[in-house]
Amino acid sequence: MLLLTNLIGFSAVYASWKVADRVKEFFSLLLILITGVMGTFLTTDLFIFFMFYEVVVIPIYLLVIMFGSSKRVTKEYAGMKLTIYLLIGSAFLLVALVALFVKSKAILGFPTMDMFTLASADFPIGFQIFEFVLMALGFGTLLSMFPFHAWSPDGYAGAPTAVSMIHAGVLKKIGGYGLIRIGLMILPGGAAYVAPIIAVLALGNVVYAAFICLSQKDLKYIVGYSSVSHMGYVLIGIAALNLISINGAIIMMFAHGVMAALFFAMIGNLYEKSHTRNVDDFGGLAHQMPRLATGFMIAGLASLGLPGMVNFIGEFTIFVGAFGTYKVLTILAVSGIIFTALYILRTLGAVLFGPRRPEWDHLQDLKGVEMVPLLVLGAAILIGGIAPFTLMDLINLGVGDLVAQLGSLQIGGMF
Amino acid sequence: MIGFQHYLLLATILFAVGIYGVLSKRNAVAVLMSIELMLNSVNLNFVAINRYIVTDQAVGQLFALIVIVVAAAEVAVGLALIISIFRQRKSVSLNDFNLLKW
Amino acid sequence: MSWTLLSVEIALAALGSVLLMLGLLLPEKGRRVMQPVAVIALLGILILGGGLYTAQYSLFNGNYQIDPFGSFFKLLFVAAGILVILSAGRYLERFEERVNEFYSFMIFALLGMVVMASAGELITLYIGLELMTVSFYILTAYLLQDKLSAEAGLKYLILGALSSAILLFGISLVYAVTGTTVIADMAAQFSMQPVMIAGIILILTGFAFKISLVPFHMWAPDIYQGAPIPVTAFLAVGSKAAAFAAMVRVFVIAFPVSTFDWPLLLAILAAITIVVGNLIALVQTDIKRLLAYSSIAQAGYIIVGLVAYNTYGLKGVLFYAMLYVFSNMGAFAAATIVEVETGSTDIKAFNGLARRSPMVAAIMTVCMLSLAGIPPTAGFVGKFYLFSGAIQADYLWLAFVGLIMSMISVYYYLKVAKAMYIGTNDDVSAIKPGKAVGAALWVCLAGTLLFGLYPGPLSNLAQVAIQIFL
Amino acid sequence: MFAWSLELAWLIVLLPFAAFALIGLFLHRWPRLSAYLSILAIGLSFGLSVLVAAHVFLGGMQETFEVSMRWLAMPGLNVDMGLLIDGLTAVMLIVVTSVALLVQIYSWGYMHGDPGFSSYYAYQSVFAGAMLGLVLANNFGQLFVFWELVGLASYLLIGFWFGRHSAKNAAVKAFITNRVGDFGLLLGILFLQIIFGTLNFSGLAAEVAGYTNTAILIVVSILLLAGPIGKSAQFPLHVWLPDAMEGPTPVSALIHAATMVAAGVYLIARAFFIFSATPEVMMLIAVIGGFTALFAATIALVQNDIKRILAYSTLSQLGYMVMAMGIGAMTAGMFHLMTHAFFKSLLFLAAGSVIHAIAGEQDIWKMGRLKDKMPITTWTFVIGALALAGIPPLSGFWSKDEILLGAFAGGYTGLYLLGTLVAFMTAFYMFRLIFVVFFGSGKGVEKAHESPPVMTIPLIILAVMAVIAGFVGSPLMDYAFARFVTYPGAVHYEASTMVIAISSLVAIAGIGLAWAIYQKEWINHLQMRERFSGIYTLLYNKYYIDELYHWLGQRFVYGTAKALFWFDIYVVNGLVNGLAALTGGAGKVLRYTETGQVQTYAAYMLAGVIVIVGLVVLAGFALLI
Repeated sequence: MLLLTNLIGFSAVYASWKVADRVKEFFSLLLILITGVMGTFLTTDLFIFFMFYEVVVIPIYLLVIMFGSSKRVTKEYAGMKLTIYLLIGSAFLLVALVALFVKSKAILGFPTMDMFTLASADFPIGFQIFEFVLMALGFGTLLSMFPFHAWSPDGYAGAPTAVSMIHAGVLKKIGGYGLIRIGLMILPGGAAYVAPIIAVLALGNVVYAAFICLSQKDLKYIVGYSSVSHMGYVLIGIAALNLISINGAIIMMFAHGVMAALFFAMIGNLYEKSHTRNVDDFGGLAHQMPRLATGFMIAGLASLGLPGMVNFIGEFTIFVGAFGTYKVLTILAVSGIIFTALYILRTLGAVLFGPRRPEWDHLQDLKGVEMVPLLVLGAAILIGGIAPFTLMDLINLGVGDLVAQLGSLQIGGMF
Repeated sequence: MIGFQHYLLLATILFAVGIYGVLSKRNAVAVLMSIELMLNSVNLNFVAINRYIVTDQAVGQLFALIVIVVAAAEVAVGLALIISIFRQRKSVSLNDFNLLKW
Repeated sequence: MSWTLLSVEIALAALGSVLLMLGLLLPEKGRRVMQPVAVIALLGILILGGGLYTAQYSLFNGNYQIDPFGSFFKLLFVAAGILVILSAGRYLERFEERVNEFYSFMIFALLGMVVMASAGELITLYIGLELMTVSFYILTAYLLQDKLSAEAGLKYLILGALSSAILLFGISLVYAVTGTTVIADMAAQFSMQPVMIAGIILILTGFAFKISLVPFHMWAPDIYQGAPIPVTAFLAVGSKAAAFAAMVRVFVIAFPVSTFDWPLLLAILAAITIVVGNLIALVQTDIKRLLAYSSIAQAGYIIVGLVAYNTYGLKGVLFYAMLYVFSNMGAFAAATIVEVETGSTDIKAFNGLARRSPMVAAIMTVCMLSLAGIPPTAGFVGKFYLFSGAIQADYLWLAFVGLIMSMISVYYYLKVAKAMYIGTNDDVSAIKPGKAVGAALWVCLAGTLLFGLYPGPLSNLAQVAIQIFL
Repeated sequence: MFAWSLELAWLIVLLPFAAFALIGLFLHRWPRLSAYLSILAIGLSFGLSVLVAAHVFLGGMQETFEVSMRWLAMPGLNVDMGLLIDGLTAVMLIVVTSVALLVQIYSWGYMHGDPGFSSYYAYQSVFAGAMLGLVLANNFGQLFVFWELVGLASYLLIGFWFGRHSAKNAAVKAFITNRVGDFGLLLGILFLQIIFGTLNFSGLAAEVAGYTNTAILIVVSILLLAGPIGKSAQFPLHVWLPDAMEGPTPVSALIHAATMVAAGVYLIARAFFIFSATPEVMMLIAVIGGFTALFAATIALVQNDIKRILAYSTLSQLGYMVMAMGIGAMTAGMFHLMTHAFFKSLLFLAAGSVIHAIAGEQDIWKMGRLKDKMPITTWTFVIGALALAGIPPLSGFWSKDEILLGAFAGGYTGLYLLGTLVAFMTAFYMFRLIFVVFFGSGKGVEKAHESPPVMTIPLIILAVMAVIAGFVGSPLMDYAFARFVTYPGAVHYEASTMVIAISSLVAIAGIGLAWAIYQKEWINHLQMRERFSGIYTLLYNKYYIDELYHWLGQRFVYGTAKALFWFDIYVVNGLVNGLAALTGGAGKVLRYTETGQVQTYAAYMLAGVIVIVGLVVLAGFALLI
């Protein structure tokens, strides 16, 4: 996850090379953002985890309202919606964490917020369920779990490129990370009870959002809803509660992070030059901007889960894992690959291909520092996809701890 | 025989009358006077309690004195304020003082 | 008995008198020295109070308690006083020749608070309260030429006096049942009678008025809006904290929970307060009024700590009251600067502040976020303590209400931030706050962030202070 | 014999990919260099394939050769990347590499001067690599990976002239249609993984043999079958293939005639152990194949676009192969796959030569009498057509005959008759094409010219292959093909003179009819068209299947999309905004409690006191009771 943050943070900075107005504020807020995200992934203390997580919300708000763009909704609205939505989600989370903290005193004899200590505690099942529901709400909101996803498309559409990149790329993943690290590790029993519900909602994500993508015209909305859709896979992976699927969810988070960041970087670049994001305004851009087209293609193909891209590894692993747990749900979720392909290819086709349109002849292709996001993120997508074993080694290091916890799942679970 | 209960009742009635005054009088000075009435009902209470319940010390009477002093200070400030406002607006009706709202 | 134990109170009284006389003696121009004099003297008193922090004595047969709990609040009040005086800055120029009295009234109000925090007996408490309140009546109406200020003063006076009367009536009823007004002795004499309960409820009402719990909050917005900003700040921070100090002491020590479940009552009031305060704040357009409603909501949060009635909760009350000083003072100081500069307290006056003075805007934002309880500011840690306490005391629903409303409150805090960062203003000249105000702002920022990132020391102080209740 | 070549077999896959990477990263500014590199890579792959095949066939290798390395490993799930070499693989290797090599050489001429020359070769390399990876795969995971990559290459190449709307749309259509099939394939693979815990072919073969739950197997086979139906363009997922002709013609030759579309057939052959376990599914396969063969042939009868005719012919022949699989004649199907690869790519390349010569025109009625101007193209095309029509002793004759024999001798009389009918139609429409384009009475096209040697030489080579490739499986060479490409329990039928005679006659009859109508014009085809205008329109419009899909897509997919978007905006978002509005509204209402009247405030306070007292009293009563 840290690797992901660094990759995307690095690229995001380059993607915003052209911010001219109020540069100082922009980059200081951006750095706060990145720091917050890093802190979240680094800590093993829930208190600090939560703290860092919330630290990132406000800079995002300011970045959105200061540097964002207004399309279907105003940036003020988008920013406020995103902020308040996430904060209310986090309120549930905070209640959950505090309750955990208080309860740990009763169970362990001393209050603690250390994840590993808490993981060793054996909480009563009723409490676990209650806790996990709260966490699912909190993290689910962050992960844009259906139907708590409303902030996501508007937010991404309103946000400036770098923020969209970091938010979709990394911040959202805190939700998944939290569910896995905190939810599954500390509350395995609760997870087992709540997981089927999450799986159903996740299906909502996958199919529902994919359909909506089909009717979108704004590039950022398409990617916004598509990221909602992809998070459905992650959620199913988590909800399937087995090692394969969780591994898959982690890969998927990484994959989606890189992919979404690349997508947003490309869209941002295009928007900066053309001042529109409406799909219908474009056409045949591959003539004028072959490099940008390459970036779009890589991101798009990754998004639809083409083998050779890291996303495929994630999706495949999730499907294999989840299939053992939820047959029907997984079958329906797999159908998502058709709709994803449909909207991604339509979008790519509409924007990049088709006859050359002279009104875009003035657009300059990517060059210089603009290439950095493409190269870095594109390389990450391809390396992860072609040689997944490199990524797996990294993840297995982290997931190892989970194995023991998941072993106990079978007892309290519904399957 | 008039006992503690009667004093308490009287004080409560006085207090209620004071409340009525506060709520119904439109004249700021009258409202101040009503509040004085409420404070005096408390004084009555203190003195009565000192007389009937806690007889070993004169604390209650002392309290009454303190309250009288504080009330005097309050009224002094209050009247000063009312005078100054009257100079400004030529009115002491509380109905007119609603610039600050919502 | 050593008089040194009372040195803070004595020093404050002396300072108030000295400032009053100094104002008379000094020529008009020389009065400028009064601000530094007051600040330096208060700093001295702060150190004095710090030195006495761990002292624990019962004076005058328990009528007056010198203990860490009181000392904690004394430090809080004095710090708030210093910040108010620093941040008042150029605003005071409007008071013209009466500025000297302003300082001494501030100091006397401060003295009243200090007495309230240490009062071991209800009538002493009442005296402190009245000293504070009467000073505030005057301070509120200090801009006599200003219709709003005068009106606010009068309203405050009427409602304040009414609430004192109610409080006193309550005290008299409790006195009737227990036969004493010494807080420490009352629990022993406690008996569950209708009169007693009526007395408790009336006392509760009296305090609830001061800390502006719904539905006893109605005065706050009007008075906050009408009063001069420094006074509003002091009112919001000091008078409220003093009422909390007194309330915690009275309720925790005098009224055993086992016989009367006043925490539940308070929990309901707190929930209503949090909801109503935040909701109305959402639609406010005047910064002072907005902060007034915000402070109503904040009072609700602090009461959660008292509801919880356990280590976390009480610690939370103290912690929150302290951080509230810094965060709220930061916001008010910024508002003062803006009002001095633009003559308006409308949120629109903040438009473009981020360009005119990035520092002020940033500090204002941080302080606002602290009020909203967003990490890494102190507000988050404070809320964490408060709601940990509530959850531990099984008031889970209260924690939900509180936290969700606090997240909703972000909306109006960010509304101000939005005005500052993307609002446009015709006047784009840079704003340079004076040195004193700047210092106050930086102190507020430092306090807000320091207690947020490193809450340990303050938390320890609060822990020591609540030992007397455990 | 060439055992060492097996050890190097991984290079067969890797070389084209390396060429792609090099071109993509560094060489895209140097088109010639790119082309050289790409051709070199596929040439080397071809050489290695030949060695491998030589080892397998001539060296008499009986066992399969298998190596693998871990690609994706986690507890409970392992996906390997490996090589599996047996007769089946060897045949496919030869077919793929040789056709790919020839097509790439041919493309040098055909694509000359195109601005995307480098990218074209890069895509070609990707395709070759992916296809070879697919063929060499030793497990379903790897197969799926390359399966999808092949789809990608197809997408890129169909949409190569992305400036054209039609090309863009055809590419998307191809990909999406394939995705629908892949959806089933992926589910089938998931089932296999879950049930058997392995994806390895040999491992699965052992497991399936001992597996008794037929219902599950049927489900799995049907799901797996969806993949081939999509990739090999069987009904009802055939719609993409004719549209795919929007790509450059060499692409059509390589991908949409010879190799990629055969991947589906290959998959059935490879997973034959699963399909053959369930007779019901085998029947389904046979019916789908047979239906597609007939269905496509009827459409091909009336098309006017030279490439579309070939495309429908390809559909029809793929249907043949699939049918062969279904009736258990797996060997015959693979045999036909091989011969078809040669003659169909020959036909496409020759058609490409025609198109190239007359500046991109594809309507056969605008051509005519090209034989004088383009002799090589003409005669190679004729050879290809004869092979396709099944005229002895060309390759198509042998392989088609094997299939018909299988159907006849296996007792599938209906399918046999159907196959024969299709053979007749095939001969007819192919020679309709030939007579109109090459002979015919038309005025001819003035500026037509013979293509450069770089294009004609591959044609000639392929023509030779089209003639001789059939002998390896013929009785004349003692069914050499069947000895290597087979499956356990295969039944071999002795050649039947009757089948041979009937199919030959039918083919000749078809040719004759075409000659009569289009060369001699004894029967006026325009009048025929008038008379049967109903059928003609139906056929010409491909049974309106595309329109149906389009309509369904618009109605259901986009309709649902719009409806859900509406739902999202007005319900999901509406709830959010509604809650926000409610909150704000509550604030607005509540603020008016602050009337500014001080006595109202006092009244609120006292009311508060009374309510609290009331609550406590009530609570007290509750306690008392």
